[in-house]
Amino acid sequence: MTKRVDNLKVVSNKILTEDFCVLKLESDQKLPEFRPGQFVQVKADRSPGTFLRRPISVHDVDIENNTYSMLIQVLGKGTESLYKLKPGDYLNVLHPLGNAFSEPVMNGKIVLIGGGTGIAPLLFLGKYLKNKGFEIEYLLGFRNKSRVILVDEYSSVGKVHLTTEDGSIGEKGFVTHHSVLKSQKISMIYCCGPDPMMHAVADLCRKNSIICEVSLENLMACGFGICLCCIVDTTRGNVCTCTEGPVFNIKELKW
Amino acid sequence: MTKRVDNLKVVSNKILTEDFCVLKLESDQKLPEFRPGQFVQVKADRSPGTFLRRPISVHDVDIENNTYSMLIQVLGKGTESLYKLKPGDYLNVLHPLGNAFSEPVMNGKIVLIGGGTGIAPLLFLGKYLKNKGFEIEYLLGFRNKSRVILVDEYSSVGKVHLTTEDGSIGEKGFVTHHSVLKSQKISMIYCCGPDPMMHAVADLCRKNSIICEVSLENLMACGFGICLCCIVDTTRGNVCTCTEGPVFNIKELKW
Amino acid sequence: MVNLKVNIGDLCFKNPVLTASGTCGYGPELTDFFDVSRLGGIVVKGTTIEPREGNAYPRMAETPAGMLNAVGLQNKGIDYFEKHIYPEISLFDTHIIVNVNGSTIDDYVSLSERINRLDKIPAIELNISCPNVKRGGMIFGTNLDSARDVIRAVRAVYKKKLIVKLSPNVTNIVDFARVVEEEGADSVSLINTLLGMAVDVNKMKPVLSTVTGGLSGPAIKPVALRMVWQVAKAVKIPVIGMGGIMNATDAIEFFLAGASAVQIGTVTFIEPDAPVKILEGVEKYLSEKGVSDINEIIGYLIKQIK
Amino acid sequence: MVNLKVNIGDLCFKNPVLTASGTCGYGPELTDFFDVSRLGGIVVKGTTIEPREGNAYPRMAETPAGMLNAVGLQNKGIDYFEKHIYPEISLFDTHIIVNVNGSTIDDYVSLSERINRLDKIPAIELNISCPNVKRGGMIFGTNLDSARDVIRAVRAVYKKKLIVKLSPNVTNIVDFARVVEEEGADSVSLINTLLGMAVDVNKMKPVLSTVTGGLSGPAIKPVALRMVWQVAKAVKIPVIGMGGIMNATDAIEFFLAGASAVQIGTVTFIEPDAPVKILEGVEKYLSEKGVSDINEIIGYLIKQIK
Ligand SMILES: Cc1cc2nc3c(=O)[nH]c(=O)nc-3n(C[C@H](O)[C@H](O)[C@H](O)COP(=O)(O)OP(=O)(O)OC[C@H]3O[C@@H](n4cnc5c(N)ncnc54)[C@H](O)[C@@H]3O)c2cc1C
Ligand SMILES: Cc1cc2nc3c(=O)[nH]c(=O)nc-3n(C[C@H](O)[C@H](O)[C@H](O)COP(=O)(O)OP(=O)(O)OC[C@H]3O[C@@H](n4cnc5c(N)ncnc54)[C@H](O)[C@@H]3O)c2cc1C
Ligand SMILES: Cc1cc2nc3c(=O)[nH]c(=O)nc-3n(C[C@H](O)[C@H](O)[C@H](O)COP(=O)(O)O)c2cc1C
Ligand SMILES: Cc1cc2nc3c(=O)[nH]c(=O)nc-3n(C[C@H](O)[C@H](O)[C@H](O)COP(=O)(O)O)c2cc1C
Ligand code: FES
Ligand code: FES
Repeated sequence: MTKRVDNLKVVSNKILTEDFCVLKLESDQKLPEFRPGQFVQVKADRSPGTFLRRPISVHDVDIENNTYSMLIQVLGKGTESLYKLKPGDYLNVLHPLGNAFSEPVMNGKIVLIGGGTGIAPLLFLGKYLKNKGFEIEYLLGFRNKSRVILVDEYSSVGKVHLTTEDGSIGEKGFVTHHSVLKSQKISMIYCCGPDPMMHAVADLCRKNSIICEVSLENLMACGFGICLCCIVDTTRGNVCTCTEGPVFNIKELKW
Repeated sequence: MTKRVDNLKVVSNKILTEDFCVLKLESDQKLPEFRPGQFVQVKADRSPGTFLRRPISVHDVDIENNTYSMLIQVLGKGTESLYKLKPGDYLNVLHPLGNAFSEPVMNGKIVLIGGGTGIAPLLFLGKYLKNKGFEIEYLLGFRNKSRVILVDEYSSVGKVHLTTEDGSIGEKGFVTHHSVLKSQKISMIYCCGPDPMMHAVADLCRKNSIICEVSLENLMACGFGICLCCIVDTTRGNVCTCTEGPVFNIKELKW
Repeated sequence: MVNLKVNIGDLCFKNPVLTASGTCGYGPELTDFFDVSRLGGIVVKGTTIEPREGNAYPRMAETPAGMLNAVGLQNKGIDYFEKHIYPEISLFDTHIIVNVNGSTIDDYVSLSERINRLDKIPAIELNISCPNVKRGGMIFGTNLDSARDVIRAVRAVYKKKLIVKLSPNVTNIVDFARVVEEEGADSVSLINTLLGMAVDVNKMKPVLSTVTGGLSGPAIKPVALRMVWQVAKAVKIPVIGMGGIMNATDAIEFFLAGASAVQIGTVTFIEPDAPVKILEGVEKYLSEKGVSDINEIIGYLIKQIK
Repeated sequence: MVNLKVNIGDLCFKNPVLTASGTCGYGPELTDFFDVSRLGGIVVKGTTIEPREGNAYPRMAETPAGMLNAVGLQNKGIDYFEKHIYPEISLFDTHIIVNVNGSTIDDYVSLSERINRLDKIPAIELNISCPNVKRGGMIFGTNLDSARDVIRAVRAVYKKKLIVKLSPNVTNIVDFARVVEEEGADSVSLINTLLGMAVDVNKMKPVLSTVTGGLSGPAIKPVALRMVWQVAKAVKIPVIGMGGIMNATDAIEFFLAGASAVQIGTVTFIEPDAPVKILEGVEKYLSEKGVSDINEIIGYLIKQIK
């Protein structure tokens, strides 16, 4: 797929919480084809002091309307400026970037595990898999009830299980302790979230011989393979997360 | 007068031409008292890459409504971001800065000469002098007819004479060649405009023993006397334009 | 309550936030915006024996996240300072430090002797790093032997706290810091500005009258932090860090890297109350982190990385 | 029609806009965005004899108007380059220049010999300025004797155009440029990155795995321009300028200051088509100014200021 730079128009900016929002963007040219797991590099140029682009996952794609959306969590100045965008504003993006999640090869339960902003790519992935005839379930972890977002959206794609650190909704504790991971035979797990969560999920999968793909959020300068800053140590040596990833099978990772 | 930093709200932004606009700003605190000739330092923080504040003259003051206005000419990235401000936006300013024009001491004709964006401080000055009972006339120079702005506003304060470089309106040529400067006895000239214009006006005043004050637009970093970057060579040595000026009697200047 | 007191030898600063020379005037220029007596110290404008007019206009250029200046030590000289400025600023309840400059070693020595006599000045900052003068300044600060000579000569006559301010325009900043320590100075401050240049492509000429000038502001912060870290690892005297500090977070980066105090420079041009805002921010950070004494985080990275 | 051709000795570049090493991959990575054959040249990634994994993650930190990197010469080595990369990139209709690195003089020499045999590589850029490796790199570029030794050794075996890339982390850049010229190199390129550092105040540790890294981007442009100007005044061989060039205006500043060509670095991470946009902008500037040959403005400031 050819990568390119586009000026996208903000169709809507749905504020979810004081630090989460969903931006819907449209292009006046035909959008490139996106695969689940891919990301884009966004220019946060309304934020003085933001120099590099910011990597953001493709959260949802609407081919018919030539739009796609991003789930943004405000972390610093760049994401803050994205949070403040209004319909009609423009956003300069470099897309599409990265590899994609692979299709499940074995039969059995498929679980998509997400934590915090890591749930972003899993909506697109879930819809894609459902479309291909796979049945999926979500296991989403949040800090507490007030930080739970988008359950309705994800529920329309697959059953949603929740954990919160304080047990204010769903099961209490970390995702890896959720009963759904014990009750049934799981063949494949897709995971995106904070590093400790992905490590815990990877350990669990290794122990139980579950195929597992994780999506990494390494610091990136370019996003398309020319700076070599985003590397992760794999069985093949250091590779770029932005071109060989962000999705990796845990077998490859030297975690 | 105590200097301070304020967040002003944009009441209106009147677009005059493709590179000139008038911003009207209000404060939720009582504005400081401004004297004609003073300026403010504006933070153009919507413009990535603009590091320092930008000096802008006080163009007009409305004490009753607690507002003042700025006449902006787009020159580079900072002024461009000011041009794009919309009602409701906020602008961070440091004010009031600089000295002020002095009152005319002799009887006789008083002419306020401005060129391009240099006309900015002369509206406030004209209104102030008129209020004090002085009769003034304006001599405003522009490149050509399409660049002539705000004649109605200035006409309400004093008679307006125009020159354009191509003669498309008013007299053709530079301000110093305008007939009004020859016809009558002039006692005092106030001038603000491009350097060559101020030099020509100063020469003419020296030759004809006219008292003359000019307002300089030196490059400034701070605007309140701590960086020593904005100096001009005077009979007293190098002095700061931002504190000892921007208004100087030409007698002091070593031009 | 967080302890913010830091020491240079037996000279105690009530907190580690100072203004940087040439970016705060003499102090009174800032009193409209905040009470300068709240700061740990004020390092006043570069001072010379004789009055100086400085360089010709234009003296500054905006650059990406920074600025170039070519002021060139414009000041009214020590006589004027002593007579007209000193009486006023010695009333501030904070340490006043004079930034000492000269073209020759004799200049530095006579000025230091003069200032040694001023009761209310507990320290001088020996500026061997000004890039904007033809003679003296950076020439002393970029040659180890000259640096040693001038420091030694001043140390011999100046009895209070001697801080030496280094130029970043050198291959090995640690060598210079070691000379400062060896010659018995009490503290080293860094960095002065990086030598830079700007060109006006429309006029097809340099922006500055002097062609080159000193680069300051956030652009230079990574270089400043690196040098503070290198120097703090190498010498035992306290290090005063500066270069591009815009907010409390930046200041804390310097403390962690090894600075016992920081100086606030260019940001004051944009936010006149920045020094006091930074002071407040540092205090807030420490209490949020549960650190009761700033000295616990000074050089934290050095202890951590061996 | 404006002439954009510039020369390094008898090697003619169709225009003076090149990509900078380590910021453009090998060229093919950019073909989605523009036709790289339009550029004057492509300086490929830093290459070593043996394959290298580079430094541990994290390798980068954003800084005000710039970034720090600590890549550390990750590359697959000369064998892989010769077999898999060279055949593909030698098809580009532009000069391919290899950025040559090593830990020892022998490394540099053997690599240069190998590359001397590659027909479609008309020049190498000897990188004695990488700040991100423990051995070699900047150590050669910050010591005059070592610099001389490595340049002399490489010059003895490398018969095509030899460009030497200098480190800005030195007291006197002109001394190094003179050595480059004296040892018979054909051109000098500068600047490589400034040594810098960033600290994460929340984690209370350095951002980079290597603590320090190389600062690039617009933040360093004033320093780069100053050094290009100093060097261009001092040597007769052509100077290739780089450091923080973001747009055509920046590039023109370098030409006016004395650069015969420019390299486009960090900006390509943000705007992948920046090199070609800059080329177009330079051409536009020249025709608007009525300049028919780029060589007329190269070093214009040097002729103007005596
Ligand atoms: C492939 C990929 C996909 C991503 N998808 C999304 C997404 O869909 N939605 C979303 O909101 N975010 C996503 N992120 C993370 C997002 O890129 C960062 O949050 C963003 O760059 C932070 O920029 P900022 O200017 O707001 O924060 P900054 O001011 O740059 O940083 C604020 C703090 O966050 C830390 N930080 C910044 N970036 C990262 C990172 N990548 N990992 C860990 N810590 C970081 C910094 O060290 C700093 O402490 C993704 C990242 C990657 C690599
Ligand atoms: C006391 C004072 C009062 C002023 N009043 C007004 C006013 O009322 N309205 C108004 O529009 N402007 C006024 N100016 C000028 C205004 O400050 C500059 O136009 C502005 O700073 C340019 O910023 P920028 O980011 O748009 O341009 P930049 O991108 O910074 O510069 C664009 C180009 O303009 C040149 N330039 C920038 N500033 C100046 C300057 N001060 N003098 C000459 N050339 C300059 C630069 O060298 C550059 O070539 C005043 C300046 C001073 C000192
Ligand atoms: C306009 C200006 C004038 C300066 N004058 C002096 C001076 O007289 N003496 C001195 O030691 N440093 C001087 N400096 C350097 C600052 O004290 C400081 O070392 C430098 O600016 C880096 O800090 P900053 O990035 O926070 O500004 C000056 C800096 C600026 C910007
Ligand atoms: C991520 C990165 C990797 C780099 N790798 C190399 C390299 O391998 N060899 C080299 O000579 N310079 C390398 N450089 C330095 C650049 O070629 C250039 O000299 C420097 O970045 C300044 O230019 P810029 O500010 O335009 O990026 C690298 C720079 C960056 C940012
Ligand atoms: S972010 Fe540049 S190579 Fe991956
Ligand atoms: S602008 Fe700083 S002293 Fe005048």
